[in-house]
Amino acid sequence: MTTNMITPDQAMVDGLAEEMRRDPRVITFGEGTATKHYELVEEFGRKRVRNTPLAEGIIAGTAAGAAATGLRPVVDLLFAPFLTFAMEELVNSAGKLRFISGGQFSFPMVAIARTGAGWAVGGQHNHNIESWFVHSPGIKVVMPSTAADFKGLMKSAIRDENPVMFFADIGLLHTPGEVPEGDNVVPIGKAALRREGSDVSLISYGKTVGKCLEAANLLLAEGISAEVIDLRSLKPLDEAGVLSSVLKTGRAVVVHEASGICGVGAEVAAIIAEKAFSQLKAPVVRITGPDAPPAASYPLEQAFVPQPDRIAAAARRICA
Amino acid sequence: MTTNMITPDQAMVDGLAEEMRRDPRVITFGEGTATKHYELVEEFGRKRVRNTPLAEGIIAGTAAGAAATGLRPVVDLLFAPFLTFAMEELVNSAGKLRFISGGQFSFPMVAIARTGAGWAVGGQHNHNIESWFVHSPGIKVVMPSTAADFKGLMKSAIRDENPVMFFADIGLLHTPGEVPEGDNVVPIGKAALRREGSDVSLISYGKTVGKCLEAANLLLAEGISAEVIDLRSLKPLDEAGVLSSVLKTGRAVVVHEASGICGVGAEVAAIIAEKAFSQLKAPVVRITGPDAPPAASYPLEQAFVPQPDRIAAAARRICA
Amino acid sequence: MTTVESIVDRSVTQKLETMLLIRTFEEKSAELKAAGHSPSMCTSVGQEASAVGVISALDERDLILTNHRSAGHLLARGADPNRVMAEIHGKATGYCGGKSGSLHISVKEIGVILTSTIVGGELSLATGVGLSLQMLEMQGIATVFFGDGAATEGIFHESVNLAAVWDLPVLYVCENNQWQAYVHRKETMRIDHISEWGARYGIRTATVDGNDVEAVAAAARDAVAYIRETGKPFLLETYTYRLRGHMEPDDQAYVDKEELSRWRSKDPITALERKLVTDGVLTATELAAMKETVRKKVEAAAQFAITSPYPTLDQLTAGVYA
Amino acid sequence: MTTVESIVDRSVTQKLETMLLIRTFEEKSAELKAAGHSPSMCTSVGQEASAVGVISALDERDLILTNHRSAGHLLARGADPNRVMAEIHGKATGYCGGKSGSLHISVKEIGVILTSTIVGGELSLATGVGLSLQMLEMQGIATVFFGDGAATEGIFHESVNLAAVWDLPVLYVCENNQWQAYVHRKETMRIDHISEWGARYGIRTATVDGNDVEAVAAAARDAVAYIRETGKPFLLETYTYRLRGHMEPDDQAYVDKEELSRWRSKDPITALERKLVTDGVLTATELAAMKETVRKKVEAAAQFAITSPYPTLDQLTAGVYA
Ligand SMILES: Cc1ncc(C[n+]2csc(CCOP(=O)(O)OP(=O)(O)O)c2C)c(N)n1
Ligand SMILES: Cc1ncc(C[n+]2csc(CCOP(=O)(O)OP(=O)(O)O)c2C)c(N)n1
Ligand SMILES: [Mg+2]
Ligand SMILES: [Mg+2]
Repeated sequence: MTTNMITPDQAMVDGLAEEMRRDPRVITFGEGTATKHYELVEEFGRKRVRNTPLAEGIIAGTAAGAAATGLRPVVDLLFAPFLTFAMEELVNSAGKLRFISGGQFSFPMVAIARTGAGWAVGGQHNHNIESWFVHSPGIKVVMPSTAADFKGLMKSAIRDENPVMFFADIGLLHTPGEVPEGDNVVPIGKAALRREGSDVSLISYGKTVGKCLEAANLLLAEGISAEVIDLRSLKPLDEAGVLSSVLKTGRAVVVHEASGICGVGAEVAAIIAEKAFSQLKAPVVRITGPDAPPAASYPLEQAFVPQPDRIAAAARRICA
Repeated sequence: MTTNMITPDQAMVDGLAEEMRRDPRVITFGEGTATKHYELVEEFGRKRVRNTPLAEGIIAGTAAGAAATGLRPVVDLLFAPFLTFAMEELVNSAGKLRFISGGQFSFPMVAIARTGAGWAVGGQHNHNIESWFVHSPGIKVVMPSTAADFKGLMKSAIRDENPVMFFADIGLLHTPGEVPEGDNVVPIGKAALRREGSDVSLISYGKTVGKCLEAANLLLAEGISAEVIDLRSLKPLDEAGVLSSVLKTGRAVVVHEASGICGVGAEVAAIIAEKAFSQLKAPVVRITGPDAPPAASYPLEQAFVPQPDRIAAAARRICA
Repeated sequence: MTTVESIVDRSVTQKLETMLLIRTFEEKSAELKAAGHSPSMCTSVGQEASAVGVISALDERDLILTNHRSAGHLLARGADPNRVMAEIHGKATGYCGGKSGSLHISVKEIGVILTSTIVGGELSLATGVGLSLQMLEMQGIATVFFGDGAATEGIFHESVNLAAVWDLPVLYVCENNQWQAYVHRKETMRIDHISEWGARYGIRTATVDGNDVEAVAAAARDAVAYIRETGKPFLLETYTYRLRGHMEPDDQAYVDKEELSRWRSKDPITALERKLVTDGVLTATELAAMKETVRKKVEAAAQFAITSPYPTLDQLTAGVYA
Repeated sequence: MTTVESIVDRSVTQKLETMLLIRTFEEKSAELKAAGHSPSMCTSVGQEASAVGVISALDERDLILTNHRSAGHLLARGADPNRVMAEIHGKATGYCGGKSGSLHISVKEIGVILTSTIVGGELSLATGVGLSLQMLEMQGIATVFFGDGAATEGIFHESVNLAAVWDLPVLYVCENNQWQAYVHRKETMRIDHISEWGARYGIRTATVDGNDVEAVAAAARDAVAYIRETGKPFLLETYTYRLRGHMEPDDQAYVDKEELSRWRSKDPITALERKLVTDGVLTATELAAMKETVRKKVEAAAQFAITSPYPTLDQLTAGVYA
């Protein structure tokens, strides 16, 4: 398979463009979508690629209403904290009205939001709230860590019959990575084994997958063999994938940038504590962002993110 | 201490009224507040007790702006799903602007929301999203289970210098309970031991505390001694209280009505799995509402809530 | 499948019969609630002319979005009273299998879709429905019913503005019934007519006496014709009054007695009955027969709802995901 | 403590100097960003007359809320350029200890409070500030700066409506700069003036040439006088243009060249300089000296920011809770 070096930012757009080519019902809109992706306007026209007023609530609501009546909207809500203006539409409408209506409607739509350290613009542009959506019924949630997955998960998300929240880690967006050519669809609900190991499972998603891989290198030098699991789909969560790794290693460090309390890592740790209990050789440890807004200041923003040394230290502790 | 039998619904209002008497900066407003609590209007006047337009965002935002500039607002946002219209103001402003501004402002305010099974009006009035706020920095979260705590936590919440989310379980609101007379303040951050036991800890909050107490009775008949912990404050979470119980019993069942995935129970289970690991005799089990919107239909609504038999069965399983 | 055309007779006597059906149905619901048969629900007593008038102007291809106060819209569109009543009771035979209950009943087969009980929820979805109608060239228009209270939510501003900017075929129908649960409209805005707000988005608007079914029907026909011709949105305000309380039961102790009795005297049903009998369109006997027909339908619906089974427990998580 | 009165000189030459300070400061910021010294930030180049004109009409007791495009408001109110620049650079010496960065700088000691970079965030908080001013009888008024884009957020509707209903002493200042990040205002609304939206809430409004500092100041003084007298809100629209891009760097490739050059020719600073020199208020030498003073201040601020330390790592979680 041929691969190209593409940024995740571009990979998302490529995935979207391919799906728009494939299915005329796919449309996209957002605050600046038509300006920033003028190439899409040129290919698909101003009806399918639109700028919107500055109003996240109605952008999400319009997507939900359109999804239920025959279109497949992809909306860009820019930064995760702006989702706070669209929670009603995403959670109460897109997430619940399928069930509440007794299955009369479906909501095949995708909402994109950027999040995480990388821009040093502070806590109202950077807030990792993916766990809110994981906690909410009827919604799927993905958060890729590789350029290939940005594209492949975007394609799956667009084809899914359910609303999918697509979280894009800002820190990853502009570093090119390998993307296979062609119709490469990455299934939602399947974790990726990024590195095999036998002593401890490092389970993560988003930019901290890379930090785990670095930590695994540090650990290897000390004779500790770490496995790295990239969840990439946060809902559905690949419980079987997580458990099979932990059943093998007997130890788990769960890592993410989002605050720990009630984060996705809490869920992963709780699943492991319940379902792999008898195989566990050590406590399940979480290494996460603190319970604080991320500061804009560059060193503080970076320190917010779990770094390889912290992850390695945690693994070392439970492997001792 | 003299006690009176008072409904939690009334206990909240009594707590509010006492604080309004104590501190002229305390004001209250919401959609129908002045109509429904006309006695407060009569005592404190129309300036301190207000009806509002139907607009949760500005209700919460006004509370935040007022809190930062000298008032202590208590706002009633009615039902938890309506909070989706106020997430920006609660999370990005009240929760974060203290930190972001370098500590220049504080947000002493309380936002009330009802939640949980009890009215059979379906998934857009009943959605237990307390974990969203527990996950968000700068906010405190309480959810009482007794009439006395409804009053005592309301008083603490109003005196707190931070924004406090006050979740009121609809299923409890109209059953009178004992409330001590006088200025009874229940501290935020302290769990309550509702029943002592030695074999297993049942850890819960809201209406499922009562279900745990019933389960404990069922278990007693079989010779299993269950301890029941009522978290009542979800943030800060009384980690020491939880751990001291589990270190004693060696077993934990975490119970709540909210959906399990990324719920408060996931956090509690993860804490136990990490910090009480060596003392644990069995997996930490969660018994929670399903990952679905609650249906309106009465039997389905009731079945959504963890019932004593399910809780007892889980405890039995891990005590076997 | 029930079709809309098979149900919607647009004659004035049919309109009266539908209004009577709504009134009788809702009073029965309230009675059943009081007797402990169902959870609490909202009625639209006093607002029947608005529902029937607007919906009489729509075609089969049009789609309707409504809210917590929906029984009138559903019945006017031809929904089966049995299944609406069963849904209010949370029964498996209800349109949503009992999952909705009274507050978010949708009936896709007759084009009543995406009902939300979040005040403003319907407004947030209507633009999307309008977009589908526009892009998929489905011809129909999206009609969204909302209250004066919903107009104070920010999403009203966002919705109407987007429909205006994108020229979406949406008929915004504001049922200005003077109340927002327990708050009088006048406590929430400095204007009297939601159409004043509508006009500021650069769209056409009108306000009509919401208690006069023929006036409502005429205004709605004009609005619908305009939307079909131009593809642009229109905001129609039906000025009316909520004669019963917000949610059952409600003693209306907080309601100004004088205001209430003034509006009671403008009851849209009594007014129309009187007119049709006076004008000789309907004899007193025919009217009595009509009422009896309606009463029987509603009794049957009540029986159907009461005797229907609740959903089975496997429905707890069925249909969350597609 | 810096006081407002010690800083705010309301003469026209002082206004020019402040406008020059803002322009020079922001161009320097952009330059430092381009050189990799700081993260990205927004400038208000072209809008200086709006900031300076409005703020010149305020007193020490008044409170100001602003947004992502705030350097002008901060400097016009007398904030220390060193500390603003340091904050943009995320340094410990910044007004928020580096936690804010450029986007949410508040300076409580001069009454610039609760800055939010969520578009509409400032609008949601302003009513609460107005409520405190009203209830605590603090005399001042709350002045909130927001963009034309913020006016399309639902919270604009909710905020102005509540201020109108509760008679809150809030001066809403919409800086209508024709752009909303990468979207032209005309793509987002069917009207030209945000004051048209303001008026429908039953409050007083005005639109003023936002590039004429004396006109803005006069309009703001009238608005402020009205608010002080009545306690009621007022919406003032300053019609202007964003001459640089949205956020640094921005090549403005998406901007209509003709429109941009038309507005460039209306640059508020060149116009005022020309006028003051022509009218003999200022000599060319005095103007040059003024520019030099400003340049030095800005250079000093840049040095201060660059050489200031970053916050220590204990600040990662300090001050989240009171
Ligand atoms: C977002 C939201 N806030 C509050 C409520 C509670 N509530 C239900 S109906 C209602 C009043 C609605 O008033 P209006 O929009 O005028 O409609 P009406 O009930 O008068 O038909 C309220 C406050 C809700 N369902 N959703
Ligand atoms: C809720 C929200 N949506 C989007 C953004 C991203 N954003 C920042 S500034 C801006 C444009 C704002 O336009 P306007 O309100 O006119 O203010 P201006 O920048 O023109 O001063 C956008 C879209 C944001 N910060 N917050
Ligand atoms: Mg109403
Ligand atoms: Mg603008």
